[in-house]
Amino acid sequence: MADASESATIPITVDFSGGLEMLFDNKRRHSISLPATDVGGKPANIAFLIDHLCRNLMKDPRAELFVFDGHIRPGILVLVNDADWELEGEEAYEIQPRDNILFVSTLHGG
Amino acid sequence: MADASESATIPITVDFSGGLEMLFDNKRRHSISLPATDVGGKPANIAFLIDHLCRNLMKDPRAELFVFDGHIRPGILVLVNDADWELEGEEAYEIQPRDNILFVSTLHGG
Amino acid sequence: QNGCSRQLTDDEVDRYSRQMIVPGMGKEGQLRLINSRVLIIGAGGLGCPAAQYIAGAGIGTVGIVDGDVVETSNLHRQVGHATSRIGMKKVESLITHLRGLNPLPSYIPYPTHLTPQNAAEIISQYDLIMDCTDNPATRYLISDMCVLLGKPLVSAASIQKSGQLIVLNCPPTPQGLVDGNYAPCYRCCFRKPPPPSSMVSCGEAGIMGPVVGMMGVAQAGEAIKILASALHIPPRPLADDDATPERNLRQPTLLIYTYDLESAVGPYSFRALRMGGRRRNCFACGEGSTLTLEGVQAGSPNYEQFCSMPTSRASL
Amino acid sequence: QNGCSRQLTDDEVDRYSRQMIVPGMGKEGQLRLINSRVLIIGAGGLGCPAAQYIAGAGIGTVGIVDGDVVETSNLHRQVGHATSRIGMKKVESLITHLRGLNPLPSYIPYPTHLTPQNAAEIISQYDLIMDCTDNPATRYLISDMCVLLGKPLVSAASIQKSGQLIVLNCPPTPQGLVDGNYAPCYRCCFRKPPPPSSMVSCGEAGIMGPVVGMMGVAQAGEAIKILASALHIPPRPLADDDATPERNLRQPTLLIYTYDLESAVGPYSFRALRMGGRRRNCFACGEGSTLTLEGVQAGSPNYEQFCSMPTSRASL
Ligand SMILES: [Zn+2]
Ligand SMILES: [Zn+2]
Repeated sequence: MADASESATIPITVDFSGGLEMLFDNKRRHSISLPATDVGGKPANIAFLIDHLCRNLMKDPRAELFVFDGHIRPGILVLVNDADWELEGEEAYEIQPRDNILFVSTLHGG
Repeated sequence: MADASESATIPITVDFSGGLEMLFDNKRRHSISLPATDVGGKPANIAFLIDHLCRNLMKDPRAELFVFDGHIRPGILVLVNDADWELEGEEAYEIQPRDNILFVSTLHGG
Repeated sequence: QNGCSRQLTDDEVDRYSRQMIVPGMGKEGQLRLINSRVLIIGAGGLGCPAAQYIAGAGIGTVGIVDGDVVETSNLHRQVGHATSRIGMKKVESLITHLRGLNPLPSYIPYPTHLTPQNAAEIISQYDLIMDCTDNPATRYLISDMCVLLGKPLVSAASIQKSGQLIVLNCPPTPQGLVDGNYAPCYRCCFRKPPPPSSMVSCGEAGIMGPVVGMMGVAQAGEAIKILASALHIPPRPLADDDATPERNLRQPTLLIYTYDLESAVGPYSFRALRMGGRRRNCFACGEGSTLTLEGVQAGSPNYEQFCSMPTSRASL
Repeated sequence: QNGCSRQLTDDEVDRYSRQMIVPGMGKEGQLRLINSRVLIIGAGGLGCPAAQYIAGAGIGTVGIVDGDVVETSNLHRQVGHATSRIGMKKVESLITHLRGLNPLPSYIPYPTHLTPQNAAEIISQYDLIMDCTDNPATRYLISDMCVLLGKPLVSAASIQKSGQLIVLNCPPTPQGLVDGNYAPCYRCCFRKPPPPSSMVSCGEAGIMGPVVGMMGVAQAGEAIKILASALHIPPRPLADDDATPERNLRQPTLLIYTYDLESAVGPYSFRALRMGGRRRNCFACGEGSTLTLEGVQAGSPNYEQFCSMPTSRASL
């Protein structure tokens, strides 16, 4: 039987917009249960979420359209409950239950 | 000292849109503390809220632009947490803490 | 209805290629647009921008209804007209502009106000109706005709710094059916008109051009998606079907837009309000409704009277 | 700047009366518009609808920059052009339409692409800049010039079924000031461009007309409110002022619009995202920035290189 702390998960919604939904089964909203901690036991943060999404949710082989050098690729904004992640601590932000995390691609057409 | 049940209040936000904000100090959003029960001790519902707004929040003498015959005037939609009040029981809906109640005037111009 | 068999001409491919390559549109969507007939009622602040994008997208037949003539005070917001066409019927002026933009559609002018007498004859000839009018009596008339004739309705309104938009009666359901999850009509959502004392026109209360412009463009966007994706065709006629893509048409969203002269676009600029479905006791579409085409033509209900109870005074 | 002393002409009153009576606008707001100079960079899917409402509202001087010519495939969304003007420079074509709508403003055509060499000369002559362009290199160039020349920037973008809008550098603050709550520039919000491999143009990826249309009209709405209410004039120059009406300009909202071909407008069609203020380490506006007009003109930074690192491949 698994240790409670190992199997605990955080319920969140993850949204994709500006074309990124194409990489995730063409669905704009995903309700997921995120492991509460990483393998080292540290609370799940955005960096961990990004890795988790690449491994478990992405349906498209073109991971380079979402991550670059182990980080979110340039030209993608990350929003924590509709606020720029810069206001929340960026990759280090620790995810809370019922958070909404939005990934939106910067557009340039006109 | 007042009885707890008499002085209890419910914190809610009340929004006005489509021109109705003109009757309420030109402010579109009001955070108010609504008495939890009416004088008879019944839980505060939307009918009670409308009466409360007329007595306490309206800055404009033209009450007939908001109420008519003791009810909300025709041509005003009432939304409970962004849903038409018809889905929630109309005047009888019992107000919950942190509810958002929106009054919006139906527009006809074009 | 679909006509997907014919090929697109080279001219059509050239002109519509940028929207045809959008995922979900394709040649099929474009052919559905080309085979569609849209009626725009009102050639003013909503109708002008709506018509530009309807014509641009290649809707095959575009009817436009308006009895007014172009005035100077229209031109800050009615961007399909021109100073040189002041005094001309609005439908002629707007069609002049649309033909310049895209000569391929058929444009049908109705230089008249919509009335209970002419409404059925006009509306029956179209697949989708856009309410771009400016008064409640005409709005209730249009909705009632859409219920009776089974037409989807894209309705918008705007005044001063506010706008509203909703898709109604889509997909259309026969009058009187209520045991199921059906789309509402205008009366289901807006049971009674406001008293005239609380109403003013854009002429009296004023209107910011981009506010009504946003609503008109949004109307075109809703009309184009409905026709391109055939959202107005029930998957199984008369069936009580809850297929996911339509749920939000059967319990539609009322979009409200609030423009603020003192601060930039923000969290409350747009709000999406959840409305109910068809109302059992709706006068027009509900159980046992007595509304008929013959009745409307003969003057029952009386729309003018319904929309003008007490005294008149400008205010909200 | 204000010029509130002169009277409005009868022609102006006649033409602008419907927006002048909107609460908060008035004669003062209208005179501010008439005395304003707006530069629209890009005469395409964003620039066409934006220009219609800018011209309609009576902005006194409207400059338009675009080096392209009108093509058939533009016309489904670029509603200020016409079939008879295919092959004409877009700025000439659009100004033809705008002059027909409203002959009162001065229209200044710049039938050229904006470049690091001509940008300062053009942008310096305007009060407010609208970014209606279609590529990241020009977007970073425009923002840098707006920082250096102290111009508010209304920026929008759109492709396929998505749109974005944000008001930047408003009110403008001198480069390098960071101890205070100042408005961000484009680089503060969008630090690095996406790799070219993840970018495509509207020509390659497609675009729905009403989507880019909504964004263009919304841009006009933001520009008009800024100029009519003088939101771009800091109340006390250089002061660290937190006056309420400006807060949401100094920490602006990024509006995102998502259009869905399969369902009607709904709760997620519009989202308002809170962005940060000026970034201390911003390359353009931050502490110790080395960006200068002379440097830009001499080729530093190299915008083309900045926006084109790895290989090119169409995808998102
Ligand atoms: Zn009904
Ligand atoms: Zn910056």
